[in-house]
Amino acid sequence: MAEPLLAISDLSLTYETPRGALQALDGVSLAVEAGEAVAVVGESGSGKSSVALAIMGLLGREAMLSGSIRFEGRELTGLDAKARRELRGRAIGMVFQDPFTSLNPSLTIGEQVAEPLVYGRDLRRSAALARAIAALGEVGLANPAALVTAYPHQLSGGMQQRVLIAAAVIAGPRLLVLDEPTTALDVTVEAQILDLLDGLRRDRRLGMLFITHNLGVVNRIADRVCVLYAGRVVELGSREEVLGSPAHPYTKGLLASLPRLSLGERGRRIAPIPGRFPDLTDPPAGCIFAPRCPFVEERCRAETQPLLELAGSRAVRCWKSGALGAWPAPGPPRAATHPLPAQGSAPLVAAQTLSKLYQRGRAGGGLAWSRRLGVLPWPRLRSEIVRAVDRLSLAVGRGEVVGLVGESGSGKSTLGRIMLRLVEPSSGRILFDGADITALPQKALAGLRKRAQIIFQNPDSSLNPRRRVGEAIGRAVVLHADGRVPDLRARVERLLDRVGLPPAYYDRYPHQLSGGEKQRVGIARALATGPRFIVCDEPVSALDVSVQATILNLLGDIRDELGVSYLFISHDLSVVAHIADRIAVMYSGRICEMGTAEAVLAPPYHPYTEALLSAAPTPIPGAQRRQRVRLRGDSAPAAAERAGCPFHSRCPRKLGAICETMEPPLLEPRPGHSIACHLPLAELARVPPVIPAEPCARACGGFDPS
Amino acid sequence: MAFYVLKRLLAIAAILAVMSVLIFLITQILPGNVAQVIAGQFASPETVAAVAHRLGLDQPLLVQYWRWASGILGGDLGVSLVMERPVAPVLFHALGNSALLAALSFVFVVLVGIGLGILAAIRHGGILDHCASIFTYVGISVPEFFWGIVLILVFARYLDWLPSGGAAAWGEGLGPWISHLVLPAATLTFTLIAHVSRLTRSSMIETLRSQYVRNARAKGLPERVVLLRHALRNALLPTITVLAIDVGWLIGGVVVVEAVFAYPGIGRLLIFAIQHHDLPLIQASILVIAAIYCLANLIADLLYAYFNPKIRYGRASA
Amino acid sequence: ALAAGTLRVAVQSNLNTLDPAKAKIGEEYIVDILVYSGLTRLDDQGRAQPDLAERWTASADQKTWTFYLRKDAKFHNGRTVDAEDVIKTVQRILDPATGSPNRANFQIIDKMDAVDPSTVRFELKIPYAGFADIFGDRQARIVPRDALATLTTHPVGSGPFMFESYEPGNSVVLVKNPHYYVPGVPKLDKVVLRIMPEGAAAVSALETGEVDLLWNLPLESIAEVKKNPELVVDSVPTSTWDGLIMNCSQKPFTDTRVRKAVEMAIDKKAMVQLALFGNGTPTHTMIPPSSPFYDDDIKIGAPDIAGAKKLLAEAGYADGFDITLYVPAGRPTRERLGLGAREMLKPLGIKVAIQEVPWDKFISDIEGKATFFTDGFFSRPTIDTSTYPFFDSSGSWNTTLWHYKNPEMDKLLDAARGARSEDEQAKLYKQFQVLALEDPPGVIAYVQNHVNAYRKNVTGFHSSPMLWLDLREVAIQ
Amino acid sequence: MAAPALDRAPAAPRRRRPARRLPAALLWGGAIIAAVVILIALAPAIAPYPYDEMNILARLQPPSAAHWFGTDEFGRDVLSRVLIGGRLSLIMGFGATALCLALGVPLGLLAGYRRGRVDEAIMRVMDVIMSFPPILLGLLVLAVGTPSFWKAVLAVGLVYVPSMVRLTRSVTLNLVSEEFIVAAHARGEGAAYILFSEILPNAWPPIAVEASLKVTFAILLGASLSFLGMGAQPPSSDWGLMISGARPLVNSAPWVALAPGLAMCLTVIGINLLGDGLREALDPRMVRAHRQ
Ligand SMILES: Nc1ncnc2c1ncn2[C@@H]1O[C@H](COP(=O)(O)OP(=O)(O)OP(=O)(O)O)[C@@H](O)[C@H]1O
Ligand SMILES: Nc1ncnc2c1ncn2[C@@H]1O[C@H](COP(=O)(O)OP(=O)(O)OP(=O)(O)O)[C@@H](O)[C@H]1O
Ligand SMILES: [Mg+2]
Ligand SMILES: [Mg+2]
Repeated sequence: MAEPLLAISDLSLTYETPRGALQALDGVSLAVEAGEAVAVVGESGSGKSSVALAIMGLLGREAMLSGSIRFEGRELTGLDAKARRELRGRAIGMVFQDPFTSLNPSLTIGEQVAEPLVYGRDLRRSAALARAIAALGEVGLANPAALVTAYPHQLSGGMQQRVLIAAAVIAGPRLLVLDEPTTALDVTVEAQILDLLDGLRRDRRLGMLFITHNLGVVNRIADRVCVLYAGRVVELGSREEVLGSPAHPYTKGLLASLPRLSLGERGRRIAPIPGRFPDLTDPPAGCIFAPRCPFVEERCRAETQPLLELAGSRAVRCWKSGALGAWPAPGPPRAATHPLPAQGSAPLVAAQTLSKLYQRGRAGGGLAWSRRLGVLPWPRLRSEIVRAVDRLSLAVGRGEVVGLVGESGSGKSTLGRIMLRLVEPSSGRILFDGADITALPQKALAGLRKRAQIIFQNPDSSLNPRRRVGEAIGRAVVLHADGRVPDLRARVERLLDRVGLPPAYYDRYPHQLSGGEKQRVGIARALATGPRFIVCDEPVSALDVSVQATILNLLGDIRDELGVSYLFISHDLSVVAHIADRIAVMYSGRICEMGTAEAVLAPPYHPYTEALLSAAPTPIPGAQRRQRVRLRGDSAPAAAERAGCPFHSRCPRKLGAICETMEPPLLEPRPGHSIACHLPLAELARVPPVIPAEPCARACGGFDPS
Repeated sequence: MAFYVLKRLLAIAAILAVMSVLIFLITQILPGNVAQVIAGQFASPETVAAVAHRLGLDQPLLVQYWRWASGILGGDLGVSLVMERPVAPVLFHALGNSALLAALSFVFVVLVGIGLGILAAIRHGGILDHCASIFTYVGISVPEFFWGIVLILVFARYLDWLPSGGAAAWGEGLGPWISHLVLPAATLTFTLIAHVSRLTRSSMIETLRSQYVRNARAKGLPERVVLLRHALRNALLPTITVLAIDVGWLIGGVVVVEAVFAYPGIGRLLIFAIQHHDLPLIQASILVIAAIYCLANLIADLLYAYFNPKIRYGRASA
Repeated sequence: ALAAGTLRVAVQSNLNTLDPAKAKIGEEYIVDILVYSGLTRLDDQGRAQPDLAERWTASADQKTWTFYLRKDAKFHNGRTVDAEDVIKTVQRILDPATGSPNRANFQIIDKMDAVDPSTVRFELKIPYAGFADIFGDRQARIVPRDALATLTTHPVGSGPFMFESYEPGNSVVLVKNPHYYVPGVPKLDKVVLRIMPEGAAAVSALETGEVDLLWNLPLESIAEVKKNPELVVDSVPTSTWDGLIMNCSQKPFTDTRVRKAVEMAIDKKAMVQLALFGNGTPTHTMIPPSSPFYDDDIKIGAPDIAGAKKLLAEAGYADGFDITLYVPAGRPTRERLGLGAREMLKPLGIKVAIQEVPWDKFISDIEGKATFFTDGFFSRPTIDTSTYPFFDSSGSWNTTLWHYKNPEMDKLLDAARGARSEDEQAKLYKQFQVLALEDPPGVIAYVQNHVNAYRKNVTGFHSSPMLWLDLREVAIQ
Repeated sequence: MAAPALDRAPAAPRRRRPARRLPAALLWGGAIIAAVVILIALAPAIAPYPYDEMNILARLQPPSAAHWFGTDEFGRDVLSRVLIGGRLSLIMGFGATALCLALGVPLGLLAGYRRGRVDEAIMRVMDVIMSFPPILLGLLVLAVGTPSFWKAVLAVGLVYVPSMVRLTRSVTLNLVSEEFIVAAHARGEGAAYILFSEILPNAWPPIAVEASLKVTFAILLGASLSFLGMGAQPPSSDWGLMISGARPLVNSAPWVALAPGLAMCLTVIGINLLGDGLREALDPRMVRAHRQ
């Protein structure tokens, strides 16, 4: 057999850390053929990036590598710096996760794309720039000639990621290493990038090592899949094999942790992988997954597991992989102690024609004179107005979960914060429990603060790093108690218990917690005032799937038990579909579709909803999927004054001038379901459903290995 | 961009106007009295009064301020009360000298400070890094007048390479000029370098850890290009602000070094003015120094914008 | 790269003004003496010698003085110096708005007139024997009446050197006056005064030959410079004195015994070492030991602590007292004097706290107002101008210094002023010294030496007790 | 009401939390400063001679067993003077820095937190102050009334307020958008609490570094003011004044300047190490960087 393009064998990597040697990779072997896409998946910390950096030779001095990495038959480990550099870009290209930080903010796009040619291929600058323009065109960027003089911050995330891809492939590499290239992007943009990569792979016969934690993305792009856990390959096989009939308990767990974009799933608890990622400076003996494995036996704890070759190219690191049952179901949903209120009763919180305008300096400047103190002419720079929220109305009923989805920058967070009066609206009214709180002075908001709380996306920035967990939660209790709280500690410990943390966490600092634990503290903090309403601003977006599942379960339980209402913000439709009673789809400050979850997930769709649904990746191989709806451009144009439908510039079903000039009417296919669109209802209703009508039965519990 | 500059210039004008009032008030509060200084230790009150009258110091404050301010607006900086010569030529001569000294020191600081900072960052944690820190610590830990004397002793007295002080006359040519500037500039460099090099070091370390530097390496760029083109550009941003403050200081705040090296700069002139209560001279010099400081900051902000395209036009929200 | 006949002189301080009538510091006097001439010139013994005035006569009652100008003296602008210039000069000094420190000396003039272009006559209000001497003083330089407007920016005089340029803070450049009325003088083509405030830098400049002459060598460096064979150190005793001023109108110094006790406790010999590094001479009053009027009979011995204690006890201060001694900032000698006094007064139980005060504030708030401070004065040209203003109860400087009132002293000084013969004058000034020690207004500790250093190739230079820098005979090899 | 066991976070892992290693810089800096402070505090007891005792016969003696650092031009023991004089230098350094922290940090917090007009007003005033060169500002402050050491401390402290305000403001600006601040708002915390209990503790690391530099600069600016005749009053002396006074002797009796110079060097290095170390120790992210 010919030597594969990339062959990694028995790669081990340890990092020197202040706490001792950290075994990040342990005996990793995998191969990539030319023209083949191999996905590496695993949760955070499993060593995915380390593999990529080892291939590129970009590991720091603290890393110690053993084993072999062969590229086109040539050994890469031990190459000197110069030889390595010559391979980078020209033979092996790499694209990093975060386009926002991977481009140099102070160099133009053109220079950054052309660079590998100038310094690697000794091309003249002008020639390299011409090639850069061509390359930018190839990755699907409109008007590449104008782009070369732009700076990164003038581009949207999707465009930046394309630029990075263009720069990675411009010097003609044979292998492309992609480290979570779409994680930071919106689903619609992600889908575009995936299409682009797929095209490149086919056109250039590129080998691709595609790193991701998103099994849906794997399903869309990979030929073969390598599942990594704690630095060990636990399962290796073709996409259909691994996703369709996972052999390793860890893979099963990953798949079971995913909330599904299907109706039958709603309200069910998800089955996450229990336990927590091992400390790699002190890994457990035996099978490294044993402490979290529901199928564990004595033998698992005693013996380290070798990678067992199965049929074909398949391999799995579990001695009893052939005899595993389904991933255990999490049990039936709890009976809600607070039943859902009847539709039509007075909502708890209501936003009425809310707007929020932000001023932003306008590129290109411009000067306007205003008068200060009546006479003094005062120059000020012209700025453009961003309508973060635009005449939007939304109500959240008692005990109801309203999901809010939309792409980045559509104004979701702003809306959530306005409803808590954390951001002052520019116009409109907010009613809380029937009372108008729009104009209340901050001092008079104590009542609202007690009854309405917020949970944030970023577990790192949402806790004060210098404050013990107990203090952070206790402060909220104290603030809203009348007088002293004698049993403060006990109350905080009860709250900790409510979110599933042991009382000892009272004395911990945030940096001593894992991401999921921090999020639990954030939830406990929000619960401390006994709120009726919580704005959940992307509470699970930053978490690994299995942690995400536990948090979703927790939030569901809390709702059922306490009857709290949520405004649940997320860009991930499957998450929203899982937890929300009603869903509002937001685009550029406006709501384009709203209704019960069932109604929104089924036709008729607003064209944007349809696009979102069709772009959402699902991990079910071979599932019947409609062709993806392609949007033009990749972000909403930020026009200062706009008329008509905000979506018209990207809408694939744009009718014509009417969409640009006329505000779309509200269609009501059924009571409580509204769509803002010029297209007639009948037309919208003709669209076939995006999600298979019959939810995949196997998705509910687990997978049979049959 | 042009409008931004215009706006900033207007703001500077406003600051200077406020300062002119402030300076005027401060100089009035200052104890002591120029008439007394001029008339001397043992002048009779009658003499002092007569001198004050001759200088117009007995007029109401508002009148004095108006006379002074209108003069300045008309481009007339007034006449030094003590030296009895027009302020403008004296001031601008001194300013010219200061600017030269500042320019040379600035070049030294930029070259050595930034260079050291980069080296220390690249060899972060190594011997070179520690040496650079020690060097900078020692530089800032002893007053500049001490270094001044030491440099004079070594380079002027024992080695006799450079003059001990003073400034060359305008007509003597470049060589003497530079030679007079080297020692004071080196002294200033010594005391300024710590700030610049440590800042450069830390921001360089941070930049070298950034994603885009890693990305540049992944593109196969030579290390030199990665360092200079990708990292340095961004790492210099915080340094620029500090350098602007240093420029302001170099122009007006180097009194001590000017005194040690007998260098006729604006700092010494101002001290002279303060000590003799020469109001027009104090006022004009402080105003000029403040103007330069503000301009230096403006330039720094523009440079900042140049190196950081993100804020190129975007300062409007302030 | 300078011309052979150029002398480069380092001086310490910036010049405030180029107007001779307003000159107050040594560096300004240097320019005065080089650019201007006076009617008379004082020799090293302080006696008036002819300069612009060829000769002069006084009436028998010493009240009418006539000066005859030489006819070949020209200002640098080419105009002959005449009697009107002299009158204008004196009028300027007398105008209070000019603020000349010399005004007091000329206030004895009643009338003056130009008899002819080269003769000028003064009528005095009182008989004054030293009238010709005060024309040798530093502010009494004759200025051209038609160039007064530019005196401060471009001085024009009739002296041996012509002003060329002044860059404040840096240098003064003077060039030879080819039409100077003394033939063969000056020898130098050019004089550059470099302003170098930092002593160590100035010494280094002298050692490396960047300057040829260092005026007023810092005392700390004298010993070191003497070791250098390339350099000559030239020292001359002066009557420039430093002292501890006790305000006689404020407690505790209202009591003569307290002042006397302080005087007795100060070890003047040690003080010369301490403050001047030995470059000076202890003295009783401002009359220096080099003066013919000095009283050698009063010995300066060791301090008398026991006697001083007794006096203090009599005055009611057996345990001493606490007091603040103000010293001017930037005058290291006077600061050392203060520190020395602080130590020497300890045995008496007087606890001295030292407070430095910036010079301008020292002038306005301390002199004549504080209880206890250090001060000092340049040599005055005549014995009368150095004593009378300080000790006479109506003396112009007494009231801005120590508020001393002793009727006996007043009588003595008036008598000395009008004395007809030198012998009589000498006798009276000896009595003055005894009295000044009996009832001291302060402690005049020493008179300083004036020390210059120059390079071997400078010839014809000698230091002047007046601190002047007389460069007329100086040449450079 | 407990959630099913599966959802539970694992019990707290063994309390084998890695002992936070103190940064070496902190230890070294702390040790140096502690030594300096102790020596100086004990100076009256351990100084071999009274700091103001003169001995004309023993003036300008080179270092010897009797006088470890020689004697000065008054015959005073240099070592004793350095020990005693250190007190003023340290008071100048730490006092002025304390003052500039006390004024600058609250102003900066306020400007960064309130933004808008308050910010504009504060920053414009700071601009005006900043556009005076520090030494002149010091001189101007000192020129009002008689100079004294405490006024010099005050003047030096004031000089450095604007830069402290700037720094604090920019740190605050970064912090106010953090989500934990929004959370504090959402709980209804008052501005004072948010500023001093939420923002300030997180703003400390850069402020600590800046403050350590300020201590150095304050000592030096104090020395320059002394050089120009305002500051400590003789015979007491701070290090700057001692060096300044010894300038004419640098060639003939270098030890007089050397001893205070060394003391100053040591202190400054100690302070800067301490500052660097503090930043490291105070920054929880330094620990967080190594994920569990
Ligand atoms: N430079 C380093 N020094 C020490 N430990 C490191 C270093 N880089 C990574 N690690 C550790 O090595 C392990 C694997 O890291 P790696 O970044 O490869 O994981 P990953 O799978 O890419 O995670 P993520 O999904 O969060 O990017 C982690 O436990 C991480 O903490
Ligand atoms: N303080 C602000 N000043 C100016 N513009 C702002 C501000 N906050 C938000 N915006 C703008 O308002 C719009 C909506 O922002 P918002 O954060 O509400 O979006 P989002 O839907 O939550 O996005 P994401 O998914 O990225 O969190 C964006 O265009 C954003 O740039
Ligand atoms: Mg990674
Ligand atoms: Mg958001």
